[in-house]
Amino acid sequence: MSDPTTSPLSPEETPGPDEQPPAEGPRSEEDGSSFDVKLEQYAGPIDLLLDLIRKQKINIYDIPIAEITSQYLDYLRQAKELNIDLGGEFVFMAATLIQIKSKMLLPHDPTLPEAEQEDPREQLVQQLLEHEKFIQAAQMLQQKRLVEENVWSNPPLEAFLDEADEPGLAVSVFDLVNSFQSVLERAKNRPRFDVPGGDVSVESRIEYLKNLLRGEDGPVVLREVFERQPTRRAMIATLLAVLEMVRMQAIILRQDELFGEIVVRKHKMFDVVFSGEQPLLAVEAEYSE
Amino acid sequence: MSDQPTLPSFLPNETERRALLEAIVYVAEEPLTLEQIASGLDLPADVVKTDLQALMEESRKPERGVEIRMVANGYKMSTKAEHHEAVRSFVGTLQPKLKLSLPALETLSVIAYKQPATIPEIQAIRGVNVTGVIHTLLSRKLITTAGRKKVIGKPMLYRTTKDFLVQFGLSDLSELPSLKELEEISKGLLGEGELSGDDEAPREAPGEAAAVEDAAEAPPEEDRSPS
Amino acid sequence: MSDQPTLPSFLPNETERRALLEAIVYVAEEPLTLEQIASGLDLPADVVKTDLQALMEESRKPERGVEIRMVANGYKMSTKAEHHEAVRSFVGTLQPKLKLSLPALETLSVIAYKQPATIPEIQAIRGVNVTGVIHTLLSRKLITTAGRKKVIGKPMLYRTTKDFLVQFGLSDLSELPSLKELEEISKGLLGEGELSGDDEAPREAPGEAAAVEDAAEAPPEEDRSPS
Repeated sequence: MSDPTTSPLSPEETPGPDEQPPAEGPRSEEDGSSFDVKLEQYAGPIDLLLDLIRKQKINIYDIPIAEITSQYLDYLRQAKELNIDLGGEFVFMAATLIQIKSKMLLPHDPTLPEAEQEDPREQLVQQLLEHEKFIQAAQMLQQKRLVEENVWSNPPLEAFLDEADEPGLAVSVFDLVNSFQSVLERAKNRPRFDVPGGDVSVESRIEYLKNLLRGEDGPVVLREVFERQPTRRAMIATLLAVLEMVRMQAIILRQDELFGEIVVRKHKMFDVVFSGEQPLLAVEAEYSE
Repeated sequence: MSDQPTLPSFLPNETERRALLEAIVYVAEEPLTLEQIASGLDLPADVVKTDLQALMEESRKPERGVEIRMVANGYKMSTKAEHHEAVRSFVGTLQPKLKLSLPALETLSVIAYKQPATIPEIQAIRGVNVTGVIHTLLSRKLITTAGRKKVIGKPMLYRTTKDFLVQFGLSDLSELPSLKELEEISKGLLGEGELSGDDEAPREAPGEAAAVEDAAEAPPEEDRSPS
Repeated sequence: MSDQPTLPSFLPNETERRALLEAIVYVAEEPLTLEQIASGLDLPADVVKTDLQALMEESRKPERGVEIRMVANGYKMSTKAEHHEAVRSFVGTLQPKLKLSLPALETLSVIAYKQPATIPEIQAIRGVNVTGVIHTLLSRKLITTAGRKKVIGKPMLYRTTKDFLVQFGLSDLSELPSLKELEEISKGLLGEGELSGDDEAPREAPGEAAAVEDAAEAPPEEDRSPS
């Protein structure tokens, strides 16, 4: 518990309402707070604050708010110089810190006894502690998970199931709404593929094959897929798309006999590969001239 | 004493060796041959053979339900023949998880969100024939008929059932996430995901303090433009 | 003698019972609860429980490589973590288990302790946008929706799933340290030990999710989030 009036800051340094981060450079002369913030990535502003507190072994119940604020702003400035995109939450926290810092400069209410004086830092401290609890919880979960990653089960259940049991995906509400969304998306995109000589980028062909195979449990004859392409360009793009999807482990090619039909079917990773938009974006970037 | 081949340091004694062998035979999909095991563990074949022999004998005891046997010249774990019937009937008592093929799931999702809906309406969205799938869903009591639509041809309407709610753990249909909610959640995926980055949603640069208010409304990263 | 429940004829004694139990746990893909086993085999639950206890103890011995454990309130067979290196070289066909990022783990732990929880509540604690992580957790089936909170906007509630327990090897939520314990750890790490604010309300243990009605614990920044 420190007395807020002992703050080393003089009133002139009180930040104004639309204060930019203080103009002095990272190496602040005055309070010698040359603490070097390594430019680590933080998930959020609270993680950054906790890291500052931890590294300097600061007692969370007595945070030197002026010092921490300037270190915090330093971090923001360095991030900006390095073009690291921090979120709005970081800016919001900066404002909060500056506000606390200025509140610390206000004189005590003389009508209140010492014990009832409000510490402007109180709420921040509670927030930091609340967050820290879940960092601890997460680390504990991670340990549990590490153990679990190292054990294996191999249940031979299938041998005991009735033949009649249909295979399929175990589904949840999330699968339901997710699949509705993809149905709608496909409906929206459908006409695009009928335009002859239209969109023949590799990316669009991957999208086409993805949609073609998604509703298909069995194998599809590759030749027929090619035959459906309206132009040579589209065929070439489709071939590249097939190769790309093999590489992505989204599909498997199979040829049962020499010179036989090549069939394409979903890899077991199909849904995983297409669960995000990343692969397509990456492919698009690679192939676009 | 001294003419023993050097054993890997993680395998100091027989107890550990046997535990390890049991784990390996358990985990392997196919019968493992003596050579596979010995070379995989970098252990002398005769040592492994003796250990496996002991494990097999041990597992044959009547109080054990899982045994290690020689199958096709390899070692394999399995239940004992005398328990097969009991195991099979036990497995039959287990409530199977709701499993659906992808076409069935998609059709069900369309009905869940568009109900009551007719087959032509569902087909218009799915883009494929759905009559077969409708029958599956009807027979699994996930959907039911809901009268006829008052348009030409009077097509049947379909809606989801109470069983549907139970299976998906919903107390009523309003508990289904809306598409808008799903979109909000998937938007964040562009910045996250185990495929590339490790962080949360895309955000504005610091300094744009004015943007704090609508941080959550930030537009998603460039949509994939149709080229 | 005669007041015994009729045991199935194929199960005359303890030895055979234990063998059968081992076979069943071996075969099942999901952790089997005591109730599932007892009712599936038509045996008294206490008898089954004692038998399983004995099997678990037996399987923990160092000479065994496959053990029976309590996971997600059920009995499950798996290899032991100490054999992972050797086992891994024999399970090349098995898919490696997906990793979770630390932000995902933190969000997951907030949900585990505060469930059922809404996204704004989670964000208030995490201090960052969590929608992307929520998507990841939903698609990995570690969390699921749990109805809607009865406040303005009717936001979706989220809770952890059985898969969560399975994937983290937890027998149930109470196996997690209480929030109180976590708080002590945090205070020890960050403070010099002394508590300043004593207005700290005792928090619920994980799983005791009575808090749906009160948002009192959410810090006030909540109202900066739009919508």
